[in-house]
Amino acid sequence: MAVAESTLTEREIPREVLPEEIRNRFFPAEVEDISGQSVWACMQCGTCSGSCQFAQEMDHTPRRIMEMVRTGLREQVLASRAIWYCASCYSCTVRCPRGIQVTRVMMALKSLALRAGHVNPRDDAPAFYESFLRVLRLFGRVHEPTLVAAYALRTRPTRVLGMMPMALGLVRRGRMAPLPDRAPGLAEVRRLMEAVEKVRGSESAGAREVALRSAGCPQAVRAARREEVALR
Amino acid sequence: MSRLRYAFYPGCTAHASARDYTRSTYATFRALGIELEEVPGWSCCGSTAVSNVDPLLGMALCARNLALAESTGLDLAVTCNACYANLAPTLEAYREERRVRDRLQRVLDAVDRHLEGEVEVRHGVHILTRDLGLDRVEEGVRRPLDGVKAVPYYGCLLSRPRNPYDDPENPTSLDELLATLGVEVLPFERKTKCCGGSFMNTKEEVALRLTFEILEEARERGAHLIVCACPLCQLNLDAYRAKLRARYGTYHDTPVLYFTQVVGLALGLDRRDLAIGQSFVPADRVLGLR
Amino acid sequence: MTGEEFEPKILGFFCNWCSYAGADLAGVSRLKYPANLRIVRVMCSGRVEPTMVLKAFACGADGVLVAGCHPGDCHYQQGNYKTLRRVPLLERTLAQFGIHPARFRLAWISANEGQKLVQVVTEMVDEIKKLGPFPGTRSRFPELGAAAPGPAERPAAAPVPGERGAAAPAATVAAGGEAHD
Amino acid sequence: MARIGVYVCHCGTNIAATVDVAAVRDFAAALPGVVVARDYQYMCSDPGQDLIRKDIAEMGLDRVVVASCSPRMHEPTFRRALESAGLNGYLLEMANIREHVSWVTTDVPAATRKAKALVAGAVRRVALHQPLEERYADVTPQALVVGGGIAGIEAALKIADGGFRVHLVEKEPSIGGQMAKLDKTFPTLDCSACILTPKMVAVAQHPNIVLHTYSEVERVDGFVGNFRVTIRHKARSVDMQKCTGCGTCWSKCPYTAPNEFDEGLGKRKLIYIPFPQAVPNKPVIDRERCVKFQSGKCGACQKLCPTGAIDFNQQDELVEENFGAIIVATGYSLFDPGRGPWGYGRYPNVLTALQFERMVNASGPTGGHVQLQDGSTPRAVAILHCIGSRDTNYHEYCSNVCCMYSLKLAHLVKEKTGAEVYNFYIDIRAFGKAYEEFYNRVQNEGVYFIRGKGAEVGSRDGRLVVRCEDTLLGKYREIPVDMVILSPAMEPRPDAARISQVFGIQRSADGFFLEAHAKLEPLKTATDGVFIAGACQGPKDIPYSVAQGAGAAAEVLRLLSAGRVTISPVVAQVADEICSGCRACLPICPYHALTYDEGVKVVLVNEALCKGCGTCVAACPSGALSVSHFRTPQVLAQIEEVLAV
Repeated sequence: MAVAESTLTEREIPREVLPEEIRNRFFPAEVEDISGQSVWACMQCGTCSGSCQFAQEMDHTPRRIMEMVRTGLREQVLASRAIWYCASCYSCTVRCPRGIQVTRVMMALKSLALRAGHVNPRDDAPAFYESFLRVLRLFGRVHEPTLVAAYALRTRPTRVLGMMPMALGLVRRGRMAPLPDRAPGLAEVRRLMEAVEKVRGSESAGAREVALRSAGCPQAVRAARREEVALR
Repeated sequence: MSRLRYAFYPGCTAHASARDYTRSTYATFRALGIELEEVPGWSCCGSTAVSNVDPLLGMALCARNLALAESTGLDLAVTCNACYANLAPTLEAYREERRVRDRLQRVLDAVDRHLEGEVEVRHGVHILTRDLGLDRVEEGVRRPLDGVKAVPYYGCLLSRPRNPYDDPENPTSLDELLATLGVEVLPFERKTKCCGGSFMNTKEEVALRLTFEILEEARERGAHLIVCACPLCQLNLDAYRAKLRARYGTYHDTPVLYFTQVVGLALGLDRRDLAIGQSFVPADRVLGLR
Repeated sequence: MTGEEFEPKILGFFCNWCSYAGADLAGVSRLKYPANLRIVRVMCSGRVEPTMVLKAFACGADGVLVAGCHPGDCHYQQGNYKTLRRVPLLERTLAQFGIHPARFRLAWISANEGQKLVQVVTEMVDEIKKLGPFPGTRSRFPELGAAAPGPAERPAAAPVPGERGAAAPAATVAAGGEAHD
Repeated sequence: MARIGVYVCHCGTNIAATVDVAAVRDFAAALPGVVVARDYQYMCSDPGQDLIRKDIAEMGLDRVVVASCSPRMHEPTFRRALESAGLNGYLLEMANIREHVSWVTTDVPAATRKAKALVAGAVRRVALHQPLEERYADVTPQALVVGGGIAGIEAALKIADGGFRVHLVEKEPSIGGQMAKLDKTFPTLDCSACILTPKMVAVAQHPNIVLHTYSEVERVDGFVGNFRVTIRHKARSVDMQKCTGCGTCWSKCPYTAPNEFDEGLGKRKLIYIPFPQAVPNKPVIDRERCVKFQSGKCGACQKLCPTGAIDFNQQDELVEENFGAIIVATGYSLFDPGRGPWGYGRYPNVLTALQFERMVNASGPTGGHVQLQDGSTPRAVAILHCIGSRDTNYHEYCSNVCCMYSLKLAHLVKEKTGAEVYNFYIDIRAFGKAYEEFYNRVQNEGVYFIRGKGAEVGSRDGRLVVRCEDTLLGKYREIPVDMVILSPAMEPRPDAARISQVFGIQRSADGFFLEAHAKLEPLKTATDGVFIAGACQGPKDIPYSVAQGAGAAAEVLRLLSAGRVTISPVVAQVADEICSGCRACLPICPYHALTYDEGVKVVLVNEALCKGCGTCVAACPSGALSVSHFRTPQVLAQIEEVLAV
């Protein structure tokens, strides 16, 4: 095979230097605060990726995601496809030689991605999780048909047709609950949800600042304040 | 004989798509002298979804359920792997991680609930194999299932992230339980591999690949039956055989039952009480019931 | 003592072979812990006499820590077993003197447990700060702001003197807790 | 009134950084009895010690306090300084203001105040010190080496060559340890047996070495220079004098069992020598399995033995010996990878590195042929580094040698089979002499080095498959291979707990034996006269073990050639006039140093046996007992002063 003669001119040869200024030094501390895990302990050995049944679908392997978190590539991580291919099966958590619960880091990243609005259009998982939460808020317990309906509306209404054979199969076997089962403590569950928002809202700035100061990056503390103002 | 009593956490699918699991659980446990009292006012545990939207909310829902169970003074029995993998790690984090405890206490205070951390969470498999004990199960066996070849399917969330009895890499509780019933338990490499869970709704081709690999190994091993312990795994393995044939060209006719159904059969309980026949792939021929 | 915040003085009897070496390891590892501990070296925790512990309290100690090898590790084979036996009796005596149980603690600290020393000292300082200064006798260097005398401390759990068979105070917080470590 | 000199050390910045040394010096100067107080950069240096010597001479000091580092570090140094100036070394007290103050405190005022307190205590205490004369004990001119691996062998040979008698105790039927199992050694690819067996033979033939094989140390009493040791000779059921090692018995024995030496790969008879070059090459009967012992039948070996050496009634034998010094060199054992996700014990053809060493060894079960269980030659072999090492779930430490022997095994597989070889590593640690060059050489032999830990071993289409991430490509990979070799962590021996209690030595957090000082005293232990060498102190390769073996031998030769050892003069004394003969103290002493004299009706102290722990002193109801250098008044004085500041 003749080697294609390079036609790129000097100017077009892509220079690949990581732009240091895009690094968000507050990002690792933010992930640590939510997940309770230290991303700094990772030695990049790849055991998590090697244990992950979904690594082959991911644009970045779990190991590389950890390195991107540490480096502070917040946008790239939160916009990545990889985190939505984590099914929380805990294989990585059990085997990580540094004892990092990688699954909880991934959960933290997904929650940050949703809150930051970085949602990959081609991926239905975010829509499914948010529909799940909406049904939960509605009844306190998840009613499967309502969930499927809400999820279909948020993604592709035609999906309901695809689910029909399954639904009929369940009905025929008496495994379809027609009416939702409202949790007796529904009001309390809703108050709980608000309380969670308040707890995270009130102390998160403080905790993040403490976490950041312990992480020793003053400009990250300033970034946290800017971030806080933006979110409110 | 001290009677075993537990607060029972049914989970959202208990009275819906997993009605057969709940029915067989009550029947089998009652036959073994184990009492289950549903936790009053329980709510959804967040399954594999809520923690991805907000990990703190995921733990808060579980903390409330744990507090409800603790107030009954009984240990908490769970039969769904996903619920178990939310409730047990939340309890452990509540006991061991100061930051988690502080936040959850503030959330529980807001709904005037209190969690001491005394309650223990037990999966149904371990209630039978450890709390009750295999010998007591063996005493109850009336119709040993000799000749039935089965593979135990733990799924990813029974032995992981951690449970007090099984080695995460090579759990044995389900194997031992089935062996006690006279079942010929075949080695099963994928017994803790993930079945895709909620990906069946959001990334179907991935979940189908995983369920196919599991069903394919079961077929190669010559298993008559797959025994599982989670409604999510059961549905994924049982309900999509047509789609699997469309995609991979082979139809797997290996039925998937819950361990409570199989134990119930060995105890001589009636097929209807164990809701056998409500699975998509019929199990009667394999169990010699027709 | 410049700051007005109460800084308790804790006297430590440390056995030369394990606990003193453990304290050295904490130093070599640059672990930080409150400066309230003053260590007196003894060859074995078995050398510590009850009179020495009482002397410490009499001389203004707010807390006393006896640290020795883990049972089975003693350089003299059985020295720490004797300490293990003496401590419950000593605790009962201290209680009868009206000394709160949290002020006396026995800890097994081996030569590689620098981290444990840090934890034990930090716990003791926190607990004793809550209790406040021990109203022992006046110190010989008043100008350096030693502990001022105060009313005899009446810990809630301490039995009324003269009570026969007073069991060791229920709230045996950490004191002796280490005994069956 | 005492004339005390106080010397406060800066220790460069180690103390001066957080302790106001000048303030401590001035505070000390004002203390009662202090005639001079100085501070200096490095008190332990010669100029520092000269300060003390000069002041003793010129100012007639009779007591010295040095406020510096831990007495465990430099008390001997300053004692010698006092003695060289004509002052008894025990008229010294040290205040540990470095490890116990400056290094553990950040707040300067608090650290300075704590330093002042310790100095005040030391000054008040030193005033009550009395001169003490070092005691000497004769050293039994004989050493004990426990463990017949390469470290133990090296130590025994060096001591024996030094002209002293050595007893070498080995638990297995033959010496050689784990090294005897190896095929080649890195980085020179010397054949392990070729460099080890000569040393083993030298041990067997050395006039100064008494070899106890198939034996264990049961009990150790006494102290440095005078250890009394009980050794158990486990019954071999073979009379060592009569047996000529002709081999008739083990060739004729009709029964076999898995050979532990071959790590379970090969078989051995029930009367056996572990490997051909065994030293001594005399067999032992496996009584648990031998049919004669189980059911009384067979006994073929006894009938066929030309010299009648087989003796089924032989019993364990206890031997007592005196030793001046002991070297513990009991080696390591391998982590069992069966618990992990690497398929060990689940799939055939998944071996540990030691099992593969036996397979590739010419005297091994397969005669050196690298083959699968079905006898065929593998086309692709995977070698997984860090199995159980650098892993908080198993062992957090790095086992030091696995990278290098994994490179060696890669070379051997390439050389013997030409198969594709994949090494799964996190970091290649080739730190020693000629190690990196060896790594370079193995790379050039076309071995695939995949930077990513082997996460899981599964099976697919009848072959093994290693699942990992190739982190340099950032890709998940499933590499099909025929054989997997696991490089497991080096672990302490299963009986390490018992050994540490028998010899009175401690274990560090990772379970290996604890050296006196990690950097400066790697071979000494906290117990004088007991030394450690080789992998029992931590994972290490052969050159490192040999160096430690020789080093420990030097420590022993120092003791034995000195002929006597200084023993601490700190012993108990009894004040006859006070002792009421209540004998409360007698059961306290583990060394039986206290005896009751019926005639005089008082207790007597045997100063040779007393170790000076002082436990009896604390128990004496009438205060008749006291222990020099830690007398109650001295300690009470220190307590009072330390709390006064």
